[in-house]
Amino acid sequence: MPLAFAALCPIWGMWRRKACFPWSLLGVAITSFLVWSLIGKVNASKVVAYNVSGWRPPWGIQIRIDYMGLLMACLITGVGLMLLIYSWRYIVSEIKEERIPYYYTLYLLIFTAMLGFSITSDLFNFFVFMEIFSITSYALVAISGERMALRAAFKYLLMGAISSLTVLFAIAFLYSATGSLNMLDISSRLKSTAYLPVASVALILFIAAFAVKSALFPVHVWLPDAHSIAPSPVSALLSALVIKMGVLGIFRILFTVYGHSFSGLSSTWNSIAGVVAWAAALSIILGSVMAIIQRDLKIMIAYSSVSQIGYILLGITLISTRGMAGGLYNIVAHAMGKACLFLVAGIFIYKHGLRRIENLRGIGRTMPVTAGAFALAALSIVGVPPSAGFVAKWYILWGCFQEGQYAFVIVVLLGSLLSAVYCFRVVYYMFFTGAGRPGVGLDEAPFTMLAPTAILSVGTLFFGIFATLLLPSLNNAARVLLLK
Amino acid sequence: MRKAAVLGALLIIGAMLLFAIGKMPAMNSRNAPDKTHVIPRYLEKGEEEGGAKNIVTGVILNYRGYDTMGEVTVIFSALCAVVALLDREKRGLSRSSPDASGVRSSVIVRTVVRFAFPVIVFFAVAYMMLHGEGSPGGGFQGGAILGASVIVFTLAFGLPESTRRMPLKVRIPLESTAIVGFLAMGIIGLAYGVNFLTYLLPGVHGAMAQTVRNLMMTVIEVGIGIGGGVIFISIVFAMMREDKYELQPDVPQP
Amino acid sequence: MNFSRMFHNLNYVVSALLFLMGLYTVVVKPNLIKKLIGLNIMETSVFLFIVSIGMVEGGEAPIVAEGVKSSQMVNPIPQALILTGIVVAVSTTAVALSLCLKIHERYGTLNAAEILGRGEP
Amino acid sequence: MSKIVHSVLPAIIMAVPWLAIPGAVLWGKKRPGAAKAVYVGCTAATFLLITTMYPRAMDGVVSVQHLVEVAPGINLAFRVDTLGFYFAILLSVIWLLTTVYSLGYIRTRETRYYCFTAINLSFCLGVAFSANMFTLFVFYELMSLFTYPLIIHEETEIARRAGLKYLVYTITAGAVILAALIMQYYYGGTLSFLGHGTLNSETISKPVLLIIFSVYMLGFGVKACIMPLHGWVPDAHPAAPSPTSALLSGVILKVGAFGIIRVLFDVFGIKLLGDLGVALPMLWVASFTIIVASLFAITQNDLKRRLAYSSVAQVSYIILGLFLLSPDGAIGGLLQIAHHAFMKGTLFLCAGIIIHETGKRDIREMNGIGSKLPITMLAFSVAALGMMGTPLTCGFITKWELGLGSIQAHRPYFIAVLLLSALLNAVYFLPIIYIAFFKGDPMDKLLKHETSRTMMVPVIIGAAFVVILGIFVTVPGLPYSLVKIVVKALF
Repeated sequence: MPLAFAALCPIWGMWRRKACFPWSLLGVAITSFLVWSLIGKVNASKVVAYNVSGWRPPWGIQIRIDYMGLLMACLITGVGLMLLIYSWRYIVSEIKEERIPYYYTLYLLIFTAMLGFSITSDLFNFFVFMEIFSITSYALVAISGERMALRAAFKYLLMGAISSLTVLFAIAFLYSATGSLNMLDISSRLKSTAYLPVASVALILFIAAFAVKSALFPVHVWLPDAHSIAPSPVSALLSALVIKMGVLGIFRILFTVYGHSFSGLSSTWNSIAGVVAWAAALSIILGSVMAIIQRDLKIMIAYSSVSQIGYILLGITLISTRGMAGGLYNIVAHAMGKACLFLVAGIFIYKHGLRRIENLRGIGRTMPVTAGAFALAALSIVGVPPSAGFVAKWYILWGCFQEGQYAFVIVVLLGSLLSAVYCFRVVYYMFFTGAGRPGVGLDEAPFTMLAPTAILSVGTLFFGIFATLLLPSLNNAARVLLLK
Repeated sequence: MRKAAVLGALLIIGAMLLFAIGKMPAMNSRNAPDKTHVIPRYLEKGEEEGGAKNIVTGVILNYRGYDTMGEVTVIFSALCAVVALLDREKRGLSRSSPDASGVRSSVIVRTVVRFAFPVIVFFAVAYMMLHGEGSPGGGFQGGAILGASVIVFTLAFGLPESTRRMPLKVRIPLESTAIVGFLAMGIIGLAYGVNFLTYLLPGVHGAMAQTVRNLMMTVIEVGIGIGGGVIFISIVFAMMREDKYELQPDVPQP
Repeated sequence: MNFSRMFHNLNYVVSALLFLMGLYTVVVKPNLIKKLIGLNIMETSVFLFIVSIGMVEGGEAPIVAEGVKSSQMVNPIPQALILTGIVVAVSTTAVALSLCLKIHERYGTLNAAEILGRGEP
Repeated sequence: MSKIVHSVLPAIIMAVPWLAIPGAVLWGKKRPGAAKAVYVGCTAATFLLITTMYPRAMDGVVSVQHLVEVAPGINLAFRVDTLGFYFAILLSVIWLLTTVYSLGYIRTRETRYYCFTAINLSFCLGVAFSANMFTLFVFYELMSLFTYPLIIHEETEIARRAGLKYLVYTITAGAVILAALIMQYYYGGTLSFLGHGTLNSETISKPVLLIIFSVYMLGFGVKACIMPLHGWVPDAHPAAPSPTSALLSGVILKVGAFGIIRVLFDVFGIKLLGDLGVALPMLWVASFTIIVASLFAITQNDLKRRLAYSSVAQVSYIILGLFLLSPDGAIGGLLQIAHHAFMKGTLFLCAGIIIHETGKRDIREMNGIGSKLPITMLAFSVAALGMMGTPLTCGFITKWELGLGSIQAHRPYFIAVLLLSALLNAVYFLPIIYIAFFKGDPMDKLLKHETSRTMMVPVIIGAAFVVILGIFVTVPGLPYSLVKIVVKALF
């Protein structure tokens, strides 16, 4: 159990100093190592719990690492480490020098907050961590000080703050109905509560609020601005991890707090899950369509996130074991693939200042590794076998069949066709147009930028072929959650 | 049109909220779930377990200490965010003009502030922070008052004067005292083999244990107070600096 | 809807109305500062709501003292929560205000419509 | 049942073509000779390695190799039965011919061409070796995607258009196959090939089976260019460089047909298909394709477009033969895979030589070309005669078996389709031969010269095969013997 805390402990210590690169790298690396050392423990005992301050829940706050939390934590540490290494050389080019220490500080804070968010089992603690990563991400979006960045950050801040307050409001409702803040305790008390209407309104508020955070279709408007204008490692961080926190929020509320089959709430629950599923389906289609019509590479990638989040939420809200496993798997696939895409976009900006897709003509010849990484990650986003994205889609489709939701089958397939269109367009410009400029040899990015990009893209392939590493656990987790 | 749409949406949300409120437990009721579930233990054993007469303090620092740690992190993040956006003032004094607004506050204001300032600080530190465990108050409240005192001072005497009195190299270490305090106390417990943020040392019992706990909690309270206060001050300084920067218009005003 | 219950729960109703007012302000007002004020109204309404939850009839402050029985004390948890909540609100406001400062410096205006209009450099 | 042995050979064979990539990338610019040597060497090595599996295939032994479990119940695995071997050996031969040919033909962007051709060989072999529908789908999709760079090799506007069309068709088809795959797995519970159908008509309702079947046909039909889905073929073939056209026509279209074969034999099984009553509609669709595509071919004046439409028609012979659901029909259909590959491969390679040497693509401009390129045009004529079904060529054997099959299936009226098709073939091939040899005003009589030897040899070998397969039909080791074993196991 102390390990669970130890996972957090060093980070707290890290960021108070002047956070220069090696220091934060050390912090993130130690944390990552500790988190990974937990994997075996969680596998052995399903859940690792740790009572902060030594009080048992519901009196104290409990840290509770279940499969979902562990998955997110591993993802955060893994991808976070890569992005940090990438930042080292990149960030110098987009941020004023005196702000760089604050960049690293904010980076560590957001990293910490996401970790805390994924492993806490206390609702209010959940809110506090959510606020930390929200505030830091507003700042990270605006950190370059560009006009557009400020505007995007403000928009993001307004929507984010409203959603945070809604979460707080919902927590208050739940607290008044149950008198507890611990998720599991609330869950057990909700079963016998006399205040079901209050709880169901709270559920609606929760879902609406987290839908904003995860950029679900009608409330995704902040995402394309914020994700495309931020410095590239930040875009990658936001797209790969921060919006997943919204997904995690929806997941926690739907499953950990409210549970699948409450007698009194099941109709509300089901209709809300249905609404989320349809919103997710719309996200898939509209996100892809919007991505297709973009000319700016980063905005395109950002819209692609909207559609990919749709896949994840669709999978989760299908209420079938396979679909949920697929949704969870897409979290992994999308985190790695999308981080890689943004990093590649960052490399283009860093080396050539290129943002527009048409300007990437023939870049595959001078930067084969970068462009190759993009192609590989794009294949995963599209869902071509054998990539991680394919496994995810396979399971989501399977879930659709399990539940007899044939409309969603079409949505998923159509979505992957549309994503093929926008991904392929970029690959086409990179590799198959523009005669090789004579005399131009290889012109790659620095190693510290190239390596994380390449690792992430190979990761998408690795998790496509060796999906058995994760899938049985995910299937188990899904089964446990749905049979409850 | 737009307003109408917004109003319509608000009406729906409002109806939903009112519906929920209509079904909520009656206010002031002693039988509402929140008064019967977790609370009795806090209220009955709060002093003994939580280590503070003021049970709110006990809850904040002890039962829900982890939250509070998150909370100091939030405000630290805010500081980082603000200075990352606004560019922190440079070390030392670079500005020649004593008061950019060109208007000095009146003698009365300055005299009053000069007298009131130490009193406010004393109130903040001695009463709010150190005494927080037994009466209304606590670290954050003390920190807020502390910050306010310096802000008042700044308003009266100008930013350069304040930054001279509280230079950056003093503030930077102080800003992190809150978190450091928490961490240090937490790790002490951890090192002795109990859970993080447990203010008890194994092998120490009875009155001695109470003393140890009170000591540790006081350290945290003061840490939060000073840290929080200084963070407020730094945020305000950063913003004021920016204000002045803006008065030299390099951007055409509309 | 049970109006007498609602009247009894007047604090809740008021906080819900404040919440909506704040939301309206945030969405409709063009001025960024006014939007922030709306946000703060929302925040305050939620705090009012949470503190009201903890209230009991004839309650005392939850401080252990002579002559105060534990059953008479109000619920301390909401108070602890809003303490945190206030800090969070302050932090958000601080960040938002500094964003406003930068926006004003860069765009020369705080009017949302104008800022959107000048989006493209 | 057949014996089963474990063997890593398929995996090794698949790995061999990849060895060409470092050679091509490292030496592509500086030492083109070395790059070419590595490239051809790898292809030849692949071919030789496949031949070592011949004894097993003849004994009906199945080699199995499990690679990796992607997800519970879903494996990447290899399983080489006689059918897989037949397909693999065929495609490696065709590949070897076009590889040698391409050394002389491809003059630009060699590195990319070599790399992607080699990778495609590997993926095609993967399709042939796959042990279950999932593996087949994975390699099928990869092959489809990696064919794209070959099609747009020239990077002209036409090639890009064709490439785009190809991609749209093929990716959509991929999604459709995926849907079918999921349905099969969800309803049938397994994706493995066991030598007989795995879908069970007792547990799965008939409409569901019908849906699965038609979705599969829609998906694979794009690659196998069944008529309404053939749209990409006439654009892609002319746009691609000729060795690629030969590959497309000779192998890659067959991969689609191979998918259909697997669906037919290993997913549904002959009996179940017979019960479902889908054979007859498929026969009509195939017949329709044969006739209409031949008519289209007549109207084309671009040589390669005409050949492409001819391919559309000829691939449907395979479908026709298979869905007769009779042993002789199946023999005919499976033989057609090999026979058409040699015939059409030769034709496209000849067309490549014509384009390469004279720059002419329009048939009407080819007056007297036979006197300029006598050997090429001779080979062309042999292959064309084969297409018409002239006796002593392999085309005749196919048509003969198909005819037997339709009688066996009590559907003799499909013989009429075959005859009509032969007639149409004659209508669109004979004029070319006529124009080439007998139409007066031979151009550039003095400049009688053939092309380089690397391009000549594959063409001659191909033409020789057309005749050999037509005469020495039953020699062991040639397609007929292999097909016989396959069909015997099935019926």
